[in-house]
Amino acid sequence: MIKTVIESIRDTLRQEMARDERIFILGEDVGVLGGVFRVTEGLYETFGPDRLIDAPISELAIIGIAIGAAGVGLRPIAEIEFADFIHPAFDQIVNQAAKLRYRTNGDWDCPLVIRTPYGGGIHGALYHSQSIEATFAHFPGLKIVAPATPYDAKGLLRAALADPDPVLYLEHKKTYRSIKGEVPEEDYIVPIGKAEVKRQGADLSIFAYGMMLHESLAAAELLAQDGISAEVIDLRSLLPIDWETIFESVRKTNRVCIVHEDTYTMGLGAEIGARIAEEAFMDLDAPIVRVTGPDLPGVPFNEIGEQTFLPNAQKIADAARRLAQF
Amino acid sequence: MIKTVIESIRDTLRQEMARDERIFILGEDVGVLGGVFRVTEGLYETFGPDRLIDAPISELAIIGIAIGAAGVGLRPIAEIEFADFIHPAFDQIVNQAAKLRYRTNGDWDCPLVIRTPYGGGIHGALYHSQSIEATFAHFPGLKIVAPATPYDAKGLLRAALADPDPVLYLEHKKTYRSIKGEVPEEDYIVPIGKAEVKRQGADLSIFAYGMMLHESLAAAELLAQDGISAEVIDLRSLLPIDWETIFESVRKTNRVCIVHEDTYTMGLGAEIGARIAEEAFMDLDAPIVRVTGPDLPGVPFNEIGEQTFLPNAQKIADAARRLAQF
Amino acid sequence: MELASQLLPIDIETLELDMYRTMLLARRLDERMWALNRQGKGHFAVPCAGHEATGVGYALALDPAHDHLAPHHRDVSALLVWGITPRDILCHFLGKAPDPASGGRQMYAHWGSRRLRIFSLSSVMAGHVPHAVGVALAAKYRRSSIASSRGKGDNSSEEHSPRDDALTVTWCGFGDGSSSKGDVHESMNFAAIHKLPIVFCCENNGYAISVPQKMQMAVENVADRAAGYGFPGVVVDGMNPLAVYECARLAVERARCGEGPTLIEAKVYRYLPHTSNDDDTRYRTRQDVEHARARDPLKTFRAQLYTEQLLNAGSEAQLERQVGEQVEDAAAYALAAPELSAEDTFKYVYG
Amino acid sequence: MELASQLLPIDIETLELDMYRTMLLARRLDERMWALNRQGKGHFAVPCAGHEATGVGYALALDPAHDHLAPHHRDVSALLVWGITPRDILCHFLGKAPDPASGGRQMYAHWGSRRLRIFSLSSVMAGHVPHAVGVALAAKYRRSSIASSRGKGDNSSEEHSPRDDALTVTWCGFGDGSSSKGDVHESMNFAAIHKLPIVFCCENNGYAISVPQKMQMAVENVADRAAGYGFPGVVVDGMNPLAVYECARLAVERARCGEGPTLIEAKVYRYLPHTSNDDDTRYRTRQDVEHARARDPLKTFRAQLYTEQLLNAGSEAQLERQVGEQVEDAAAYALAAPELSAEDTFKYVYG
Ligand SMILES: Cc1ncc(C[n+]2csc(CCOP(=O)(O)OP(=O)(O)O)c2C)c(N)n1
Ligand SMILES: Cc1ncc(C[n+]2csc(CCOP(=O)(O)OP(=O)(O)O)c2C)c(N)n1
Ligand SMILES: [Mg+2]
Ligand SMILES: [Mg+2]
Repeated sequence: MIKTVIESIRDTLRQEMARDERIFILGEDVGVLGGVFRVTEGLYETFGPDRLIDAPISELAIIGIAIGAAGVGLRPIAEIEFADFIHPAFDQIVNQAAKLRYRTNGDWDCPLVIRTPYGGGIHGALYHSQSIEATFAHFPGLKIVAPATPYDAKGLLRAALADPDPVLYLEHKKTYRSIKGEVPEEDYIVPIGKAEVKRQGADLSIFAYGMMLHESLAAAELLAQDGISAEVIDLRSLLPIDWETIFESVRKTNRVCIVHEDTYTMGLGAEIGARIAEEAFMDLDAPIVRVTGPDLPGVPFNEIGEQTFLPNAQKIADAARRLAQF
Repeated sequence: MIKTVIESIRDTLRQEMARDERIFILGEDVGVLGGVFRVTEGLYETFGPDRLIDAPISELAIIGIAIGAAGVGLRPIAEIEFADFIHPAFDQIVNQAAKLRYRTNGDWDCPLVIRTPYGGGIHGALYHSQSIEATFAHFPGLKIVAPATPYDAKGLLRAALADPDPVLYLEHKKTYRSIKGEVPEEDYIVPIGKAEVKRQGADLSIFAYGMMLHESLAAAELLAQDGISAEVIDLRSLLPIDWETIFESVRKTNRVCIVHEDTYTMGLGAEIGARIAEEAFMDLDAPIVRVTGPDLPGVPFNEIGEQTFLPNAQKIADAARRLAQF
Repeated sequence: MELASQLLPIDIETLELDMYRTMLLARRLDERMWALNRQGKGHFAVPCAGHEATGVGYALALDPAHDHLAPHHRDVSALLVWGITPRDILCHFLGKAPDPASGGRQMYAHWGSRRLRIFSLSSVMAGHVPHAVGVALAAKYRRSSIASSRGKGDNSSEEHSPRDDALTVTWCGFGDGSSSKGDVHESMNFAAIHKLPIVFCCENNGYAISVPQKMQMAVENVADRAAGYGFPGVVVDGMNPLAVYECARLAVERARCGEGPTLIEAKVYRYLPHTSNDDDTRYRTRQDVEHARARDPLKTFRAQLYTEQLLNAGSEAQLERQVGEQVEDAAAYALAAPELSAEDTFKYVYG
Repeated sequence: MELASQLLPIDIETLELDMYRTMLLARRLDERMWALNRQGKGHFAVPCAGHEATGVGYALALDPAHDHLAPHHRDVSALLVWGITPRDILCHFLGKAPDPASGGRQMYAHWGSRRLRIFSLSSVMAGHVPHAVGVALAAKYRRSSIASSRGKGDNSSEEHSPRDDALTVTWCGFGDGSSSKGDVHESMNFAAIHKLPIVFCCENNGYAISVPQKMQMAVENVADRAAGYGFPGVVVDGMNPLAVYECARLAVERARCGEGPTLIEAKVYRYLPHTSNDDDTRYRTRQDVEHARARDPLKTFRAQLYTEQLLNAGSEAQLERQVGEQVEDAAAYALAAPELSAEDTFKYVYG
């Protein structure tokens, strides 16, 4: 069935909640309202207030309480209304959830899913546009996924809910309604830790995820018109990253273009670039290229500012063209 | 005069507070006790309770209040007792301090210094050993310095206090009493954004900071015994990083070894490695090497665990030897 | 805006007319922005309708020439008292370059002005509360620490309040929803320990977006929390500007004299959806909203002014005309104002 | 430890002797660890001296077979009641591999045991408070959500409390210092909204390391904050195990019946420095400490047991001998226990 990303997430939540009574959703406006983006629309009517808990504005407590419940065997889904507001819960995520298993020598665990909409492009300005993946990718013990398609939205959500560790499930809010695709009715899982080659190519590799996957695919079309064959890889899983698939592509194309919406310095492209320079150095024929948001404190509200900030197909194609010609 | 790192910080605080009445220190146990590490020892007796404010356990408020005071023209120094406990204030640092100038189009500013002891090696386990620089290096609007010597401790602290922007001043707690050096009495500044070549070398470049600078210098001695000439560079300033000095060294040695105590994935070595692979690629004769803490959620308390975690001169020398032979 | 009543002693009639005029202007601006948003101009509106009496009541109780604001996002009426103009507001709303709060960088309702001592707001609920405490700490610090050594060093950034022994006061507004955040707890606790010159004001409109008060807290009054920190907590009818004014004056005076914080809880109602992205029909009935209209300060205070013969059909029509002109001028100005340029987007990361 | 008194109805004499024996064991373990630390064995000691009566009082008021603990770091006596052994404690102290809390990974006083339902502690003050609320939420959730559909699906992880209609209770301890953190505010507020089966206990020893209560808060009692959340707050003499026990029983019963949280504030004193790294002579006089010795539960409760003829010179000597043997056994065991290995250092990052 063809669904949008938001429909795929919603339907998967519904199915999994029906199947597993240990799952509940805790977050601001998730119940009666059905979420500010309507991801949880209709679930309250089915599952009631015990399983869709409208939380006060207490991000720290939302995550901390979910950690406690996960520790004793429930399967909480903590929703942070916008990724930009996950920071008050930073301590709970990185000092508690990510470290619980390790610090107890494997005695306790934390099977927690944190869902949150991230990314720009909807006039959300500095505080409704942030990309948070790179910040959290620094913390062993956590896992991070960022589906770009309705298919992966389901498969990765099911994988996250089945995972014994805390998983940050990032929903690019621009994809919610703009990206449609086939979503099989049957059960399947997209394993955490596996990237996917979305488009085969010979001349260079573009590594992207989230909304930037779609911009990268559009860029590959533009490049094809110029006779440049770009391989496009959807990372999907950002912690851990599928290095195998990345290195395989580098061995083939010998040219690397990393794309993300997040700022340049210490964005996820830093780790990808460094790791390639460390482990696939001999396969490189050209400097690594990163196409990212600029090093600014945030995405401006004004549309010109916003478009100036965000990478897009054109900007990616321009950089990739220079890379191909190197 | 020969001083330890801790004496240098303490004396500089005293001098600057005497000179500028806008400076005050806000933090847990900074007053009567003189700090859990005694950094502020004796200052309470001189400057009194208005300027050494013993705060309740409220990291969020310590930073947030300092932001407010900085905004209206004071020069607060917010002390976080251990870097590991900065996370409850994460939102205030990255969403508020780092963004205040940009979000107001330059109208407001935030001349705030956040001092905090970080790093391992004193049996502090998961929560008294953390390295936090990489996490914060992702946020434009912030600056980060990490002096490794008593000289730089003074020069960078004075630079931080004179800076119009929020500066995270990281004190490696292992250096406090173990590292001694000359500290001139007269006023000087070590500019934020400038690295320093600590040892000239021809065969490879080691980039380090904090306690790992000293381990790297010791490694360079070991390497010299094997006839390998290592250049050792103290980054000192971690945001912004002095790319000029880095690239110059890479042009000379063509081999890069990045050292930090922080975990591997998304540690600061990621940005350094990626940037070199991007902008100094043609100067590289070998893959980039990172010698770092392993991807574990924390440093264990047990000494064997702690030593297993931490890089040291031996581990650095081993990796550098392999790099030199590549 | 001229507000004769800001000068003490207060002429009650002038005060009431000032209040009404400002509330009316805030309401009409609100309506104009909502309409613009529905026409596809301005991506984001944050209505203030229902909060006007609180804003005007407290702002008039402060000293806009010296005191500091860290306002709630719905405090348009207070900002008008404080010196923010309708043009400023519309430029901010449309994200245009002359927006004094952010130069078009922030979404609407993220107030700020260094010149006017309005501490910049982010979107993070309650994130500004510790800043307000820091501003209040600075006021006390300056008096105790710097004032004690006048003549020494650089005092250029120092401020003087009109009475030499008095402290500048910081007003910190936030919503019922925001009161749940740890920021508020840590801030109030600190302000209490140091008896800082600050007034906390919770504008309780009963909702955090869709989440009703009973899902946000198990108590009826946020004000009851003040006792746990060691300062007074007061509940006031936030739909009555005079009641807010009086209550605020007491709290401000207390703060000014160094007696420490007060928590005022103003019971208000939000007549429109949370923002232009919200659909409030999903979580409250139209009857509820209509029922609350009985308390609408624009209605009740107008009736009072009629009764007191401070307003009549003629003067009201004139007032509406004046206000309407201000609103149209502001809209026209802002619509024609320049956008943030690509070049300027890169400015002001560091100083 | 056998604690006959854990079975209801309570035999008061057995209870008192249990309490004293456990407090004594906690104190002697404390002393042994302090001595070891001063000999250079064990890098980090966290004294419990002064907190023993509170720990033993509350632990005996709970049901160690079903209830959950998220203890304060000084709750050695409670942990002994709960099933943590002296050997466990010493292995944890020395960071040895058999340490059940962390396998030698965490510093001392970072308690935890999944088997015993003791939620793992980090060093982050108050960071465990929301976890405790989450555990309490799970208890209520299981009853309302899963219990309502018994037979369906996988209920393997489900728990049953002894009384079918009763809730398992979570006890959450923290210090006066920790009460300042936003975590506590957000947690208490949430627990109140949902009437969760939890008891919050602030063990107020008057200091957060060196920072005295008056620099931490402007109120006398942390318990006074409970009213602001909508549940009872009680102050109890934390040096009197029976007083704590009674007060805890009421709160536990309230929680068990679904009536929601209670905040108990136990007034205690910490006789030793904050930790082995602290020098308390810098912030409190020896007279202050000596003065507080008058309240020492090991002294006052011992006197009470003598008066009640539950203890005499002979039985006391026997008790000291037994306790001393336990302590020496634990120390010998832990000193000889294996270290964390380099290989094991890499385990348990993910499941
Ligand atoms: C920390 C944080 N969490 C969530 C949000 C999303 N959000 C924006 S406004 C709002 C409700 C605010 O409610 P309240 O404080 O009562 O103010 P009101 O808008 O009702 O006047 C929420 C949840 C946010 N901005 N910040
Ligand atoms: C968030 C945080 N900030 C600071 C510290 C450092 N620290 C460790 S214990 C402590 C004092 C704790 O005081 P309290 O809660 O009263 O417990 P007590 O040790 O007095 O029993 C502090 C400040 C910490 N562990 N966590
Ligand atoms: Mg509200
Ligand atoms: Mg204490």
